[in-house]
Amino acid sequence: MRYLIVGSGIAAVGAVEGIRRFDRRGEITVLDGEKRGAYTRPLISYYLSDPIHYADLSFRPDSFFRLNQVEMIKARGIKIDRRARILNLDNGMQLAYDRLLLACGASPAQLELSDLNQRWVSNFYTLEDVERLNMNIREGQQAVVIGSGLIGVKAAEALLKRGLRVTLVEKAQHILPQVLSPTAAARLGVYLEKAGIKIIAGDELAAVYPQHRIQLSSGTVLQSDQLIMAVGIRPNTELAFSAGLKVGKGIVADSYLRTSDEYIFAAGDVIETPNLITSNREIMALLPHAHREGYLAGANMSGQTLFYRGGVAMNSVKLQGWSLFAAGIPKPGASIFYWQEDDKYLEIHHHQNCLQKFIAINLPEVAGPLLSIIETQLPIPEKMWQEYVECYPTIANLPALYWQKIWKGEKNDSIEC
Amino acid sequence: MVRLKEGEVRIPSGCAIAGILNQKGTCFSGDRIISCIASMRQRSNGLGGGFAAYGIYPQYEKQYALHLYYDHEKARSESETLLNRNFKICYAEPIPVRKNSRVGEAPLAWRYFADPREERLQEQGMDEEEFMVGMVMQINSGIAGAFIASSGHNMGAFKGMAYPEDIGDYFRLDEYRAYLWTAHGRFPTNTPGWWGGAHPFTLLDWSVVHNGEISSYGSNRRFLEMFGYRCSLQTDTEVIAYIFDFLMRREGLGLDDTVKIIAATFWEDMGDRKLAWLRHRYSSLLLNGPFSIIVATGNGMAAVNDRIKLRPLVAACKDDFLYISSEEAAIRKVEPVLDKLWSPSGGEPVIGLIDNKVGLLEPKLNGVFIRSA
Amino acid sequence: MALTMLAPVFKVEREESRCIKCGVCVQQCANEVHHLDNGWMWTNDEECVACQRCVSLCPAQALAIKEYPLSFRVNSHWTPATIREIYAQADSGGVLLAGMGNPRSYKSYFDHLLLNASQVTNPSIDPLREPMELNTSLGNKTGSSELSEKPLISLRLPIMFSAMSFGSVSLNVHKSLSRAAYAMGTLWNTGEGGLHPDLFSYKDNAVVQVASGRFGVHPAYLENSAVIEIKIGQGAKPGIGGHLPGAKVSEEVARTRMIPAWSDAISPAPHHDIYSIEDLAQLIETLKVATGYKKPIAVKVAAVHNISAIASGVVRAGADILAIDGFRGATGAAPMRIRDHVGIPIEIALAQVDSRLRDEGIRQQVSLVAAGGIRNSADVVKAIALGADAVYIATAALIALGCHLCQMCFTGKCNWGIATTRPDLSRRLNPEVGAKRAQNLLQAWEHEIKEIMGAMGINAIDSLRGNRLMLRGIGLGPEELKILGVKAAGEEG
Amino acid sequence: MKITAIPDYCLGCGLCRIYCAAAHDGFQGNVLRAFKHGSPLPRINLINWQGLTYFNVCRHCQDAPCINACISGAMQRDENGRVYVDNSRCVSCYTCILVCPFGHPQVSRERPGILKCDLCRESNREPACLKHCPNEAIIWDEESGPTGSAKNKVHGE
Repeated sequence: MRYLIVGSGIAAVGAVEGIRRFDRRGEITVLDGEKRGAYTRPLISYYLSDPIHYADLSFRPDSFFRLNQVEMIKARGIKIDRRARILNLDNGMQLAYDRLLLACGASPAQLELSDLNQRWVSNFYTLEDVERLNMNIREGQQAVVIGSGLIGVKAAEALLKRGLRVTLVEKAQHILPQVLSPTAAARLGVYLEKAGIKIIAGDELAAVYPQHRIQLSSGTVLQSDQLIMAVGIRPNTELAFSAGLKVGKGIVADSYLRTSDEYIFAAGDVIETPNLITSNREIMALLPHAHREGYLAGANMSGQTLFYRGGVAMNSVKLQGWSLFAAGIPKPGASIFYWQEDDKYLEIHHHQNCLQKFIAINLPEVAGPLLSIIETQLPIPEKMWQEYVECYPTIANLPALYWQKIWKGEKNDSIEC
Repeated sequence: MVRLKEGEVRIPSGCAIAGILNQKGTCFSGDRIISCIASMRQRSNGLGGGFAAYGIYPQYEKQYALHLYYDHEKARSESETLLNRNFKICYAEPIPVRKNSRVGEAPLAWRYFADPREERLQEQGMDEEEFMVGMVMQINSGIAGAFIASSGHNMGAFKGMAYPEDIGDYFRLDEYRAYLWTAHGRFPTNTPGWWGGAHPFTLLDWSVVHNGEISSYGSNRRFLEMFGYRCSLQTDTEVIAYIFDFLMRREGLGLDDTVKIIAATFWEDMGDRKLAWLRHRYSSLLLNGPFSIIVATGNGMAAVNDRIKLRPLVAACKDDFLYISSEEAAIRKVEPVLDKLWSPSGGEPVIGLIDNKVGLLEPKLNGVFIRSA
Repeated sequence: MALTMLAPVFKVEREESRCIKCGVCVQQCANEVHHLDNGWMWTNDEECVACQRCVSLCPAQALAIKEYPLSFRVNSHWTPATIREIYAQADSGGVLLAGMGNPRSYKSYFDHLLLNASQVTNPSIDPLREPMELNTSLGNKTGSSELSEKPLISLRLPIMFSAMSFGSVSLNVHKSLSRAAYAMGTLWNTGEGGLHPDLFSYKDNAVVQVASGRFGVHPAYLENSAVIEIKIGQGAKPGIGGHLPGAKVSEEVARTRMIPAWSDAISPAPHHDIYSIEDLAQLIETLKVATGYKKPIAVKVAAVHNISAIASGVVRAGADILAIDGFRGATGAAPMRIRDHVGIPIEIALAQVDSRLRDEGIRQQVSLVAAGGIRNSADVVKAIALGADAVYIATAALIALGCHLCQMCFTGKCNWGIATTRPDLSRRLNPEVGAKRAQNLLQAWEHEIKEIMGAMGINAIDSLRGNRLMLRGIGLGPEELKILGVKAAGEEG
Repeated sequence: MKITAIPDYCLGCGLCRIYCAAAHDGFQGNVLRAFKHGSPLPRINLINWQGLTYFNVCRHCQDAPCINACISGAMQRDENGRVYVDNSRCVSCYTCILVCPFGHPQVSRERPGILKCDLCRESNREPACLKHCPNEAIIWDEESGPTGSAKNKVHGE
């Protein structure tokens, strides 16, 4: 069996692990389009904040691909001949495959603005972006970060650490709109402002002028030595689209990570991931999902039939010393329970007997169990959450039903992790 | 120095034993057994020697032949009063002896050929043998200075405090003819000044010569005492004689069962339900500690080692003769060329019977562990 | 209530420089001696019973328990203990309760008996090279052939676990002992608390007790046993019944005993169907009939002054096994005065009974089991040489399981998870561990007994039984020597 | 490879936590040194539930979500199947904490990185908790062989 994997990120690593779990002998070829070799994208903000300390951005040890007998080819795929099962590469090579995995990832989304093409305007997505920034930034400069998703806030933090004055601009009414609730965002906002990050919410970039000036929709004009664009991502679906595969917002893959071509699979940021809670398909560019999708796709390419139910949005980020954990999506009509003490904060959204979303700030111990409760949609009566936030929300105080599931599961080994 | 008598103190000892049997019942002189036991002189220390001879009194075959030792005349008159009350004495005489300078101070030795008085048996409601056992116990423990050396039919024990060959000479055993001889040379670790302590130990037709020390003496003795045996001599050998009497006469067990009681099969090898039962029931009669013994009775002899063979024992055959001895050299001394010679394993008896002679030594054997000719 | 005059008996000493305030002592003490308030550790010494649980578990070795330094003026008649007892009775107006066995300093005859060994004239035996048999059979051995054999129980070694009822001890104790008994080829004893269904699988190693309260006695109980034991009395409290406080009668205990939960379980002093020896004979016969004459029937009596006559009667009443419990036998709860002042030592009783039964010629009809204060393998050997067929151990077994002899069994707050039915406490005895420890104890004693026998030149325990020549008395008077049937050290023979 | 505790015999005494804490961070099992001169953290949680105490510790899952979710490759599995964290690579994103359904990894108080059970791999000895459990309630879980990932069962298959 010849496996061909387009992309060398987390999904590809997962795919190699998935394939090798079931097939020790098949030939695996990975196309690595990165100039610098495979690395893990979330680490770039750490690289920016401390380039020496975080020089190693690899996800697996260097020997990983070698030990798994993977052939690495530095090239990008440009065209798929589905009938002949051949992939044409940008270096002119043609590779035949039995199973093809599209794990081409995503690229930063772009605003429809002119004049973005300036030296002081950069994306914050690849190692190249960050290396360029690293050379350009100077202590004391004014930086404006457009977009306060995870990429935006981590970029803001890194720049702050490097001694820049940072302004964070968010289109929505509060920062981290996908992750936090207004209440939680407000708490975090106050904290970040205190730490030195200026936050402008409910406003967006309207125009970019030369001489390091930008204007926001509200009319505010800001001085900006560095403008960082972090307004989201866009799956790299071109290859799939040109091959005639079904593509929505991302590549459409079924529950076995198979595209509309039975020999072609897709995984990672490039696909539409089913949301476990809503069953909607959406772009969920999250590292744990990418690995899982890659792993299952790899396993299925090797002949297994492992079912992928999808995932929920989840985030964990440490920001200026605060740890934020959040998962799930808010649902209208949900009951919301709050708990806070000092800098600790917990918010629980409960709807129809199930946990829908939680936000935990500086309360790490409960994050894992709460995510697991959301993912498994474990029915827990609302009353229990009420009691939970009324007493001190520790891991030990979690609703008994959760522990029951854990301990009972342990006995018959149905839940290992 | 106060010389302690046997019975007043328990004396451990090492020993030599020997036995010669003619399986056709042909009688032969005591010369051979004396020569045999004399060759194992190093195994004795001059503090005890003795012989049992079967077939020596054909003229009084039906009577009990009582050998008595007296320390003094008073003991004799007391004993004879008692004997006369209980027995019809056919004949009585001092046992003839030959002066031997190596035999020290000797007790008076008498022999009586006697039948128990019928009226006494009826009075006591006992059979003859039970009555005899009672008499032996009574005299041995009741009359000071008197001791019954043997009390069987057509047999006698000759024993004393000297090397066995000197005892043999003293009692003029070269002049007796028997079909079965056993002998004993003793190495006690004390100086008991009394002839009764020497081997063989006898009861009725049983005689026992024994090399060894029975560590289970206390248990064995207390068990036997429950059945009326009085172990007045405090010696292991006495207990062995009583055990044979108890198991084979009173309990009616065969020789194989008896051997399997005194030298029991280890539990881990116990396959047989009957053997297990014997062990359960008679566990207190297990003879524990090192021993080799020769038990003789009117129709043969049996020799057995303790179950882990802590003492020497060899057996040999030549024509009609069965030889048993502590050492091979002693057998070779009297019979240089043998048909067969072997060293029995621990707990494995050697049994020699006289053809066509009925007696207590009734093996009831399955032939597996009998290894005589 | 007015001031109590009872001062604490023990003092908990905490070395502050070692204490790490981990709270293990707080969590472990069922008597609530230790407290941790906002980083401050303090103790309530009054409640301390010196069970040593906290000392054993303290990871910093910061704790020590000492006698409370309370000095009364020296008075050898009115000792501090005597005074305290009076205070306690003046406080409560009640009978003083006590647990475990008689702690007073009566003479221990085991300690005045010495064992024999072989030298030169017969060889000692090396138990590592030669077989060494401790196999023991219990029951009536007077059957006339193997076909008429009476039911006998074979043990791998002559040590059994004595009666301790479920309720007085935790189920985990029973689980530990039953597993150890199974592993070692010996018996354990249910006591009078019934047999928990979980333990039916250990029936071939179980002695089930029929006691005056008849708790838990039903056909399956009698069937699931190796031996049935009628308990007349126990060494710690001859002539006294039992009382398991309602607080210890958990649902499980109640089900096993067939009584209502949380109600007191009272065992009457006598069996109300045994008012004389012939009644005992009837009960023995009844139990034999009920179990098809397939099981030996044991009778357990406490060692009292006329024990030999009682023993003779019990044997003639048909008992196959007679267990005699000496005055050092232990209990979960007994009136202190009874525990400390009633009965006679097992060594004396055993010697007396063995001799008496032999004199009467009925020793073969019965196996004698000695109980009450057997502390080590030398005690076992001495008991067997005095005439026992086997011994029962209970206190030693509990100590193996962790008991520290605090003697407060009756409170139900045993910190070692032994004498309690509280689930949080009984959990502290993992039967896996308990079984292993109890088994280790038996194994160790087995090895030691073999060594001792080997030294004596004996390779079967049968030859030690009643072999009093293997014993010599030391520091005993002529009367005591006579009763024990042993010679004095230095006496020959 | 994992350890577990039998709830029926867990006393809840917490000695496992104490010895765990002392076994790591260079204290080499010396409880006094650890607690008197440091503020060691255990990698074990004891959860009281329905009168029983449960021993909540890393399962060293076959298909460990923490390894798969780790953004920096700090979470790794060694040749014996033990999941451990290489804190020199950890960037404290705490994704492992988020994805562990048992809430096992903890934030390290002293320095960046996380704390998790590594079965005492550094000392190369028997896990300290297992060794010191006074009731032998903590045992190696022999049965949990490579049975695949429950995440598969939960999310896939």
